[in-house]
Amino acid sequence: MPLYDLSYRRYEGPRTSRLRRSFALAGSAASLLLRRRSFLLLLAVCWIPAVVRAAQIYVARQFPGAPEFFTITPDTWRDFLGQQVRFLPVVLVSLATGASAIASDFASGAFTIYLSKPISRFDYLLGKAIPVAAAVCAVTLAPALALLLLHQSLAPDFELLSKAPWLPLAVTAYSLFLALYFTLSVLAVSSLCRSGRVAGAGFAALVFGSEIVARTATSRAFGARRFPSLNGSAVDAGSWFFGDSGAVPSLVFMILVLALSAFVIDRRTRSSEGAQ
Amino acid sequence: MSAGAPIVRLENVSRWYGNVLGLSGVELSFEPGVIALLGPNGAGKSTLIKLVTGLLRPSSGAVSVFGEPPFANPRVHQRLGVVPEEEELRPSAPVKARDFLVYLLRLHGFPSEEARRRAEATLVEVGLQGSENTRLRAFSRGMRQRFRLAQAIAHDPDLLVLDEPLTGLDPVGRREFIDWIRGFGARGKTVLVSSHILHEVELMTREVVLMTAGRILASGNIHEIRRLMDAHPHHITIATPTPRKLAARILEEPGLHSIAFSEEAGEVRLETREPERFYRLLHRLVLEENATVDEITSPDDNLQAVFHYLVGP
Amino acid sequence: MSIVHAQGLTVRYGAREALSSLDLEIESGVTGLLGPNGAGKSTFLKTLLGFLVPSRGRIEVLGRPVSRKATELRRSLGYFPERAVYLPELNAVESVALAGEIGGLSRTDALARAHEMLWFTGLGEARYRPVEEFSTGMRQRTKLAMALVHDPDLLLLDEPTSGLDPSGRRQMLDLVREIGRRGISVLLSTHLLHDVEDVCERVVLLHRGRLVLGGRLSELSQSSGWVYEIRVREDEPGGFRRELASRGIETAEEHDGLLRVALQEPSTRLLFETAEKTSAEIRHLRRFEKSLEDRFLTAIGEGTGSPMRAERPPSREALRRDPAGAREGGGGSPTGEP
Amino acid sequence: MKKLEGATLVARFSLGELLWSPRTLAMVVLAGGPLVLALAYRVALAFRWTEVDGAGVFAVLVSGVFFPFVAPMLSLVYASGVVRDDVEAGTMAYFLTRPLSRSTFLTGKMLASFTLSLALVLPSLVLVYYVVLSPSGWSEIGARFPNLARNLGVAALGLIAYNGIFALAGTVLRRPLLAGLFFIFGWQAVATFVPGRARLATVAHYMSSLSPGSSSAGVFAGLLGEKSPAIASILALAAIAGATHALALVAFARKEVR
Repeated sequence: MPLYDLSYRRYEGPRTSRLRRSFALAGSAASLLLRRRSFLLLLAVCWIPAVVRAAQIYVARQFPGAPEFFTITPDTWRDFLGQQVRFLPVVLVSLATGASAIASDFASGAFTIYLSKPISRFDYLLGKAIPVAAAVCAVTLAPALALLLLHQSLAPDFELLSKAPWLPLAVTAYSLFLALYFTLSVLAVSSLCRSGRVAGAGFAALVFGSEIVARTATSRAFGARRFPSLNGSAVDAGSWFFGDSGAVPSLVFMILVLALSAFVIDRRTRSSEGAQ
Repeated sequence: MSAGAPIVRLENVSRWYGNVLGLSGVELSFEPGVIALLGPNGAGKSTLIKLVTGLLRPSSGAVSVFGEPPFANPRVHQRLGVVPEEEELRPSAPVKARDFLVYLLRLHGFPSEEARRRAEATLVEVGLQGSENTRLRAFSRGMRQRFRLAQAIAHDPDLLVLDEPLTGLDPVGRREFIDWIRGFGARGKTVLVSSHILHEVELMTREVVLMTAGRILASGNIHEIRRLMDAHPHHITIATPTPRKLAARILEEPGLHSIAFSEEAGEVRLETREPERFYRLLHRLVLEENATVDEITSPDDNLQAVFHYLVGP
Repeated sequence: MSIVHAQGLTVRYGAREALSSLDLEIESGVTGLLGPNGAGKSTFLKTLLGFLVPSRGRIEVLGRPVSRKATELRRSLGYFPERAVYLPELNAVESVALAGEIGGLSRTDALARAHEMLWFTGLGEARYRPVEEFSTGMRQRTKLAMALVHDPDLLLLDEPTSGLDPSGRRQMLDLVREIGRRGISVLLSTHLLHDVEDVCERVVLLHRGRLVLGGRLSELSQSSGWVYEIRVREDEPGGFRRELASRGIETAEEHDGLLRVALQEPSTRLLFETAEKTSAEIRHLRRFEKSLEDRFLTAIGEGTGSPMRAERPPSREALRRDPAGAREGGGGSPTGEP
Repeated sequence: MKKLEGATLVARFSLGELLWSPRTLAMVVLAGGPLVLALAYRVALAFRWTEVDGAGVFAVLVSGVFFPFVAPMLSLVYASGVVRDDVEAGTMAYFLTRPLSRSTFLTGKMLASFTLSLALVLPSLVLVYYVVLSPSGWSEIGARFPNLARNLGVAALGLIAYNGIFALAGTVLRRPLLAGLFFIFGWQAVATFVPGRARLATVAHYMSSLSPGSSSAGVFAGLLGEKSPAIASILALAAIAGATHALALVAFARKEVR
């Protein structure tokens, strides 16, 4: 019977690709989130509007004589997605998933550990972004597509889709754009802080603050027709994906925010590389 | 301070953090000089230090420093210098090293001119000359450690309490500060210093307090403590060209616990319960029987061994 | 075999040169990386990892050039940073397994190795506890497991024994020795020279961004002359030393009653005779070897280089100022708050 | 050292620390926000997009932006850090082992946070006032000066109350920032909307009761129905400020800072 050596052993097995390593990072963050009961509760609450919409679709389909309020048009999906932003589900899930993503890695020094491994800065950021984007999609894309399926299974014909064949595409594109926008902006705030709580507070203050400013600017006293805000523009820009070119200014504002966020993240993670 | 009263006294002091034990029934008092506080991690050293520096209050019992309870007591703090446990010293604002030290000195009541003079002199003392205008945030670990020492000594306290003061310092800095601490103690001041690096503690002082699990295991002179530990026979190693012959002569010695020799290594290793007697024999062997002894070493008679025996491996 | 090869390596922080035209060759095995504060040790490690970009010069690790883009090179490196780091919210196994996955191991392999590494570093019992609750010693072990899990060929250790108590320190050094035996090269950066003497085969000493000393440890610490370290127990302190002086033997006092004695011949009998005459007893006698500390101090210009230096290098004179004068001197003495 | 001298020493140093800390940039943006809006109003006026006069705009900005948002946020960010900032920077142990009473130290810290929030809010108010009213000419600026003065007074009184509340939170709680955000956006927003006495437990209510010419715009519009009498409001704010500052001092004197 041999005596086995239980001390340090060299590893001769296969190595995985870089992309798999990013996914490992994302998977770890995701499993931590899904373990948290409060996060699951938040997701459930964020699905309540979808349930209401489902009821609306059901009524509209089962009772053709229902009031106009129940009518289903492509704009129903635009409004649904817009409401998910306006009434905060999207903001809340991005906060819950993204606020501490980079900040706590700076504070705990995990950032140094990750970068000392064979992944690049981009791989790291990808791993951090995936859970946030996935969470945003979980409260936008997923319910919206589910509603589309529900509608189709209840509808007697393909009237809606033949009138607007681009609808699934528009829903997907708008949702993904929202995911990108909120992911990058919350990660940018996170990368500016050294604590998840401060980052969360900062992001919330940005959202509320820009909202207050925008409301004041559009109030009777100022008479501005439009004023960009973090959330308001994201709601407004939805129209563009559903074929209204009037929403271009909002879209431009969002792209500016995206560019600024990307710049901030790049600067912060670059300078922290050596300083840690 | 009144004559004869100890600088620091702990009377039956216990300290709990919720359910977690910090200190339990500690009786201790310090006279001027350098006292080293030793023990494994979690032994209660930092708790004791925080009690003495007035950052914590005892759960029961009484702590007195210069005859007064130290918690939030300006009269005690006036004469106290501390290197606290927190290693981080990173003000969020870009404060310069000199300005921060001047501020701390002014809190001691020094007028601004004098505070400035002292701050600059002290920064030079600790080897930070040229970095006076550097922001504290930008300090490397070694520089930060020097600054931590500077702020503790700048007001020339009567009692210095140092929690791991040498961490992060390079060998030159370590050597200088060990010398400085010894010199400070020799001036009649009191230093309470905790450290894990035992051979450095040996260079500072022979007075130690050994702690474990929130209790005092032993306190006093290290050689005295070793002598009291009868349960552990003294290990002694003799280097000699004639190990077999020497071993044969020692064999009859009463008190001898075990003996081994190696012709190859040219040494005799033995354990004895009566070291005094053995040393006398060894001298006789050299002088009267012409035995050659090249080296006498006792790995036992140092802090490392005492620590090992008392605290465990 | 050379594992690190630097040529004319210059790294700057702003205007300050942390490494200036460093030429350095590090052989495989366990090597101590020494130097005073600010010598450039941490900078050197960060440059090896590609965190810092040299402004001039070349550096090769394991035969491959380092650059910011050399991501795959880091698969062969394990890094143990100086500061306390952990992966937030994860327990020990999860932390080490994640480190392994990012290091390029598949999920199952990473998990298996994580358990293996935690047993190896002695954290077996605690591996399902959150790292945030760990003591300093346990955190250091977790860090080591995270640095090792993807099986690097070169392990970079930055102050691995910092904050550890004596037994924790010994265990950490045992692990380093064991890792070295398994064919992993180790670069150990530390201020504790005793640690280096314990586990390293070679040392390199940096000072002001340059190499000032390097080589095998055994070659660096050599005896010189018939110098002995001796401790005596005597009833009348100083008598032994005076008697030696009267016999023309030079002595110097170290700390804690330890004397350094330069004999003119190899025999130690003279010492015993002196002891007999002054009714002293020799308790410790040892051929003096130049310690690593002496070599260190000499190399950076702080030591005297002589084994018989009368005193340790003078500390900064100002440290011994007169305190009483200083307080009154500047006018205005501080008063306690009423 | 005299208490007063010690407190001013701490306040002076802390003021410098706060002023140069990274968050000040964000706070300047925050305090400057209304100014940007005021400039936007001038642009709108120049292009004749708006008919509303400067006084109305000033009232909107004060009751819609300054009082409900800028003032409490500034106070929160600075005052909630009176204890935690030093704990997190690792500097607390260095201060607490100095011969200076705890109350003196905290008094200085609170003085610094109050001074800084005041120094950001009041000038911003004055500038906004000038920018929106200058098109109406100097006589109008002069005529409405009592209005500005009163708003400045209300802002100062409100800030000192907020300062006490958030300093107390910072001394007692581990996460003062979250609690403070909840207080501002949760409790105050809700309590001022619902009928009943809940609004009496907010600072915003008394501030808007005291503020002259509140307009119906702004987030806290629901409040306008019932105002508290001026004297009662002043007394209430003073009581809040006094009680919270005193409680913070008492709590800190016994606190073990780890």
